[in-house]
Amino acid sequence: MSIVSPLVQPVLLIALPLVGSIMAFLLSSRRATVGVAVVAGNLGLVGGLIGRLCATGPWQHSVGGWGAPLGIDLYLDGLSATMLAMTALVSLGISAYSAAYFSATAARHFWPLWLLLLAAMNALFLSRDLFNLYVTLELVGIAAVALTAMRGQRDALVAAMRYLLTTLLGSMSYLLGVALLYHSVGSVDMVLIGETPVPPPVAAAAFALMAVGLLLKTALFPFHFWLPGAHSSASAPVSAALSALVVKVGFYILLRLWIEVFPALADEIAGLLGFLGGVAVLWGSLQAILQQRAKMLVAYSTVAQLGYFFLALPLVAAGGSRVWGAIVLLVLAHALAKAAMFMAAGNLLAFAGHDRIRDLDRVVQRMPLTAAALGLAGVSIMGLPPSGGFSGKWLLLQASLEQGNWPIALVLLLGGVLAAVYVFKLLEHIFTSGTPTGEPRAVARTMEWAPLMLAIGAIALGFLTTTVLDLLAVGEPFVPGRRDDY
Amino acid sequence: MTGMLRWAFAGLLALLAVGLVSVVLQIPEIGGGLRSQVMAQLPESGVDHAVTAVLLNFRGYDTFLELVVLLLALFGAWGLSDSIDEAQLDTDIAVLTELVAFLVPVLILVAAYLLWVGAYSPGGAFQGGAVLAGAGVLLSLCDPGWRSRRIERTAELLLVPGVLVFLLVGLGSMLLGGQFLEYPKDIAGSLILLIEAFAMLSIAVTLHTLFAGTPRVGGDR
Amino acid sequence: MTPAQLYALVGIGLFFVGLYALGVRRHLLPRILALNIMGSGVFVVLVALARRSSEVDPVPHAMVITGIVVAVSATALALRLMLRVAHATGSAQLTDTGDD
Amino acid sequence: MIINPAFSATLPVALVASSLLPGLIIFALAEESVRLRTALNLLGALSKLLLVALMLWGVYHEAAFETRFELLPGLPLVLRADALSLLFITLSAQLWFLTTIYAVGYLEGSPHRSRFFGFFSLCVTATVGVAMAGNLLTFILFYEMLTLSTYPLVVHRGTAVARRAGEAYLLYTVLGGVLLLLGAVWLYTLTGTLAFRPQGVVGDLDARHHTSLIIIFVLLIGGLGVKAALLPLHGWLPKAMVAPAPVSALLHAVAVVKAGAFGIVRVVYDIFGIQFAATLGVMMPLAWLASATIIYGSVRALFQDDLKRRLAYSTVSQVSYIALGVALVGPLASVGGLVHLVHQGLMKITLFFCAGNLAETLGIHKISEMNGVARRMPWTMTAFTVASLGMIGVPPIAGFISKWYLSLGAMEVGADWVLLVLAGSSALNALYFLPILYRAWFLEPAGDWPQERHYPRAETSLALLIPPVITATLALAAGLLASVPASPQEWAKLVVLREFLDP
Amino acid sequence: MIASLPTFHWPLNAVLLGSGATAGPLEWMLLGALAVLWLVFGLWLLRSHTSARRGLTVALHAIAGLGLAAAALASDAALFYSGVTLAGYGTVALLLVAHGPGRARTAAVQVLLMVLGDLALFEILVSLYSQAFSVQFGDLRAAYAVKGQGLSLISALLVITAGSKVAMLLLLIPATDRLPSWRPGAASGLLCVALVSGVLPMVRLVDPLLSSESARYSLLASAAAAVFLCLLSALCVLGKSRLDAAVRRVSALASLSVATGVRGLAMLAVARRLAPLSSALEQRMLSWPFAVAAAATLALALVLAVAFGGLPA
Repeated sequence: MSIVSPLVQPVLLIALPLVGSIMAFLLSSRRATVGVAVVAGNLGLVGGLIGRLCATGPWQHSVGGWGAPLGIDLYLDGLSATMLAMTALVSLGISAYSAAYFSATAARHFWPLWLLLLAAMNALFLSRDLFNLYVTLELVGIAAVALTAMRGQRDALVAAMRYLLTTLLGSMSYLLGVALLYHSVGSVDMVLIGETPVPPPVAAAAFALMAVGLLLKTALFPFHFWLPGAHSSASAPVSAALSALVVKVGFYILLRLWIEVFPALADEIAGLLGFLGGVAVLWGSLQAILQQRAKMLVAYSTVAQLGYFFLALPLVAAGGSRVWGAIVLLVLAHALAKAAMFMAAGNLLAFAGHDRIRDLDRVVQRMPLTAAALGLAGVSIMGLPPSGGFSGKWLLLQASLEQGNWPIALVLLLGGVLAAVYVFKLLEHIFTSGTPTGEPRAVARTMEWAPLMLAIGAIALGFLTTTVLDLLAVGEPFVPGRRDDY
Repeated sequence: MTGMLRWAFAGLLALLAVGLVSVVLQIPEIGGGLRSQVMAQLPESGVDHAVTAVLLNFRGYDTFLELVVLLLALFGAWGLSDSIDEAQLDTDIAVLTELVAFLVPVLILVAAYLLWVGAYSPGGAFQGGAVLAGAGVLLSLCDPGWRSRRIERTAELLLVPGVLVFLLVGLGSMLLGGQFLEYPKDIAGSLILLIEAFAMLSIAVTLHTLFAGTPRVGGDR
Repeated sequence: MTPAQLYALVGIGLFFVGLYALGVRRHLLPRILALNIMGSGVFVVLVALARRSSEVDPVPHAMVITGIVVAVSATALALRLMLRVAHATGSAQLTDTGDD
Repeated sequence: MIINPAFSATLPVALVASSLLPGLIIFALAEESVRLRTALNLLGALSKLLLVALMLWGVYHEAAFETRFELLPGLPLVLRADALSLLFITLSAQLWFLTTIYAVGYLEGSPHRSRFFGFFSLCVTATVGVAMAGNLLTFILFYEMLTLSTYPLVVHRGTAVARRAGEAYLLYTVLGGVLLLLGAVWLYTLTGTLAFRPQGVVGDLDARHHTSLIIIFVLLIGGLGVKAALLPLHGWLPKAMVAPAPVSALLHAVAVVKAGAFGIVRVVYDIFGIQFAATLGVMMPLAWLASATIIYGSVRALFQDDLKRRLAYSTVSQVSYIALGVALVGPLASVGGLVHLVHQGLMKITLFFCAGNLAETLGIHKISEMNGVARRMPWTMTAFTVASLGMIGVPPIAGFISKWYLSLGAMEVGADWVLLVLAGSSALNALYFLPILYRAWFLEPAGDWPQERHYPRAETSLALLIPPVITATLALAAGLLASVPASPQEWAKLVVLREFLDP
Repeated sequence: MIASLPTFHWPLNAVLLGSGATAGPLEWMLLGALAVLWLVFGLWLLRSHTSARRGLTVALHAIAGLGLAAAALASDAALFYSGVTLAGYGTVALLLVAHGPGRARTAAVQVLLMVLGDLALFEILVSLYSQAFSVQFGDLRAAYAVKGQGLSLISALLVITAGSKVAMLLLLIPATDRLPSWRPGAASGLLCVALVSGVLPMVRLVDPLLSSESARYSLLASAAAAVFLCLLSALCVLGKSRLDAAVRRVSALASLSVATGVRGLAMLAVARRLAPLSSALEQRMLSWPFAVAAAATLALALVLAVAFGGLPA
């Protein structure tokens, strides 16, 4: 640890955005500048951390110097580093976009909340303490709701309200689970709990409560009811953040619980979750195909894509860390691609003043960059090569065939086809020849480049697959029971 | 939801409840959880009251984030603040005015006491802050002048110190070679008091702003 | 069954009462309150079980205090949001029922 | 032969880049900058030709060109140049060059040209990638890239018809892609490799896998058959003819259809190994399917009055010659199939160029409008005549060589019924091509043309006239000089030699 | 002295499937005959109609002539087949130019016959090649000797080839009174085609002297086939009303033309067969007058054919 500069500290991932948010709150101008600078700094930090991680392996920070079980441990391994990197990258794109997107008044409200959300997510990915995770979950949830409601339109407010009720309900259920666990183990540190024997019924109940809570936040079918409304009615960058990052948070915790705390239990419900995931893929895709508004389509596509993460769970028991790797790949690919898609859709909306797919002909072909972003992001969503989406799907398909699990394989493929249908339902309007009508509003260049860059990232991920998998393997996050290596 | 469904829902929940109850009864006895460790480390913590020690030292990180949540809620409310017309209150009620004139100083005293006593027995920043906020709410209810821009501008400056001081202390302790929020043993107590003091102020102002008034803060001058 | 456990059961009861109300009520204010009740239930469970043995475990108390602050903040935002919804839609209810 | 390894590793990449980079730059160009765009296009095309020549020379002397990049764990992205891939690359490189010239002339002054040429270059990039793919993963990667980069060209006109055609194209190709993906992954789970190797990679699997291997074969061929327009999967091809003429040329001769056929060859030769595939008993059904497609396509073509539509159905028929040649397990038949890969390309691109010329210059789209058109456009119609006679199999035009070897191959393996199929299709070809020639040459023009445009220098603009003349000449040369070294025929023989006779 | 005519051999390895051309006495004579007929054809074409399409006419005439020459000289199947098809398509095209659209149906049937013949020929060559693995006529002939004994498929195909080509010629007859004045030229053109692509294959493949049983039988059979095909074609071309008339002419002309072919070829055959016996004999036999006589017979046969065929019904 001595070899790396002391400046590269995980805590700074929380401190920096927090300070930035407070500055954005107190400043009377230049909020965007501060915001972008802070997010860029955040990305730099994450880069440094990853470098250190690869150099010195996984790495722990006991806040207050007490250490578990008394204190709280921050823990950084390949998995958390990957999630942090994802957050940093996507949020940089979103920030660049937002800098041009928001009016001065809206920016006043946006930046503090947004930077705080970033801090919260960083804190969450670093934490290994179940109760601390509850606090960070609440932070993320409240920030997300506030950002959704910020737009102030009727639909946004209603959606935000439903979102808030749902996420609070989820937190309560999660917290009750934590309570049961604490009182039967005497610690809220994941690892300790994982190592301590818990009476099966208690463990089951606790896991069920926590899982339900997290699934509510992750909007797995049939808990997706709140998602399309919220994600489609929020303002574009917020939608991007919600769809790309916020929903992943719950899944990340679930994943950690799965591996660290309840491996045995989890494999028993894997079948159920896999089934729900499959339904989510098909149902979400069909809904997306039926939508008439671009943002709604993209939102339902999120429902479908989230399904993939769960669809693959039945494979992990036998497939082990390779399947986990594939799932995380899909998470990353979806984050990049979906953020790009929502921002591109936002451009259409800003450009045309509406996002009715039917009438988009005259719009898209005059925004080549946005069109390109849509296209490239679509490639990854459809799971066509080369893209992160493809790599993930390939690995999953491989695992499912090796295990002879045909239903999963078929859902994977079918989902790809349906995705192609709804993606091209949007894309085919790029090529229709229409004469410009009405007076379109100009869209800032950064608002066109930001999504394009993220989309390119989603494609590039296809070429970085092995790199990502290697990073992910640092500290063997997917092997329960390894702990002694830091 | 129709009646039928309600009954079904209720029945389902009842079932779940029973199941959960049976689970709770099966939770093993683990001898006071972390009490022994807390007690063992209490002398190191800089305060004498276990809860406060946990709150501000052992799990200080949670408390730090808790302050952030408060701040966040404020930001959120602030983002929603435009165009809600405040209820016009009838403020010239003699009794109320008298009562407030009597209560507010008392409340402030109580708050200060709570903050101080937190180190030895139940109490602390949040309790103090809540009381303080209550005082503020009372004032704003009956004294329109209380909600003048001037006061709000000062209030706004009091929103952030709670978090900032906490953060600075934490980072400072890292500069001194420790971990985040690892107070140097000898000055731990005073640091905690410092943190709590600012926390209390911020909590009070935040709660007050959240519940009693539309925050018109944040650089829109 | 010890008194502590009894309290815990009460907590569970609160949790589910809250959940029922959340599911059944349409108006937002009761729903927000319902969430608070659920929260209180959880807190009761936390604190009650901390008292099972003779000496008290302080950590849950700290957690509860933190939890309360979080809950308070969330409630504050929820109420604020409710006002806006009521202001925008003219009724403090969610237009279309989709949840639970 | 010894060559510098660094060089041998960079050459394939350079080959891909030579069309990729211009394409990407062109996307960024403004609509007006015609000069720069054209320059970039031609630059890319020429450099590609040079590189191909270099590679031909190298491979002919048994040099290896290979580039690897770890794409998925254990599954690298491999670009390799062997005899077979060069057969395809050479064709597409040449035809791309000509098609570019043609397209520049054809699209003069029409909207969205930067977009068009951008995707145009991507399309060829994908084709080169398909040709050089060293394993099935790489193949799939570029195969899908081909789908995506062709779609914008198919719907380029942006009309409702074009959009429907695009939808049909996507529907078929995406489903095909799914089959291909499933087959590939399944294969990988069985063999642990997807590399293309002579005599295949699945031969040593034990017998209990054979049923799954058969299913995999069906999946793969199904996926490839979509682009190769095998019988039940051909529906998109005639619809797609709404696209501009250069695109049809790409679809039918340079890229798409060829990629499918080429893929079939690869799968049969280098995944299953032709002998093993024969022992699996999957080749005869393939041969029947191909034959059915040959006859069906020709019969459908008979009844089309729309010129491009007739040509499209003729493609459906002609491309299956390639599959047929491969499916009749035997060296001579394989030579026939492989050489037809090139010959069909040369002849069919000529036909589409000419059809485009008629449409551009005289506004002629239907055969019934072609009376006496040869008097107005003798050069175009001469090229057309040569190509269509070649399609019929009239020597000394290229088509004859293909049919010659196919028939020989059929006799060699004792599948005499194939002779009937070939004879029948030749007769049908004559039936639907000769009337066109008759109208064009021997009938009096009926009044003036639908929309005639006059060009100062020749019967039509030179950019439109020269490419078909060249391709027609090439088609003639490929037949007449079939036995000169490195002619398509000789090269195909080389491929077959390495496939059948190498250990 | 025809025998003293030099024998050339041009190897054309790069061309087609590695071919070559040989010009020996037989070829020279054949060329001579063809040249005469082709010239007649050409003159007739030029004289016979408007100069509007003269360029096209000349071009086609040259191409088809080239084809004839190639076919006559070819020492391998591929080149031969190329020549045959070129000549065939060229001639039909020329006739179309000459007749104009009015003869579309006749032309169509002729084309059908031609394609049929070409296909049959193609199959013959392919199947022989798959036996001999060489395109040289020498090897193919050997292969035929093996494969083509008795009533084999190949013989049948050979018959069809010859028959269809001859039928193209005969087809002129029933159609004659629709093209009154151009008959001789048209006939001469098609006669070339019939000779080269119908009869020459037999000469090349079966037996240069047409001496063997099978050769003679197949020649007769092809004559029959020609008549049959011709009737068939007549059905396509003519209305029922004039069918019997047509049939009559067809039969007349069929026999006649067959006789023509046989006679001419017989001449050549005799010449060739006796050649090796003794040079002296050969010099006498293959003397100019004899050769002239042969050519004259051909010409006579042509004239007769044309004349009789031309009689109105």
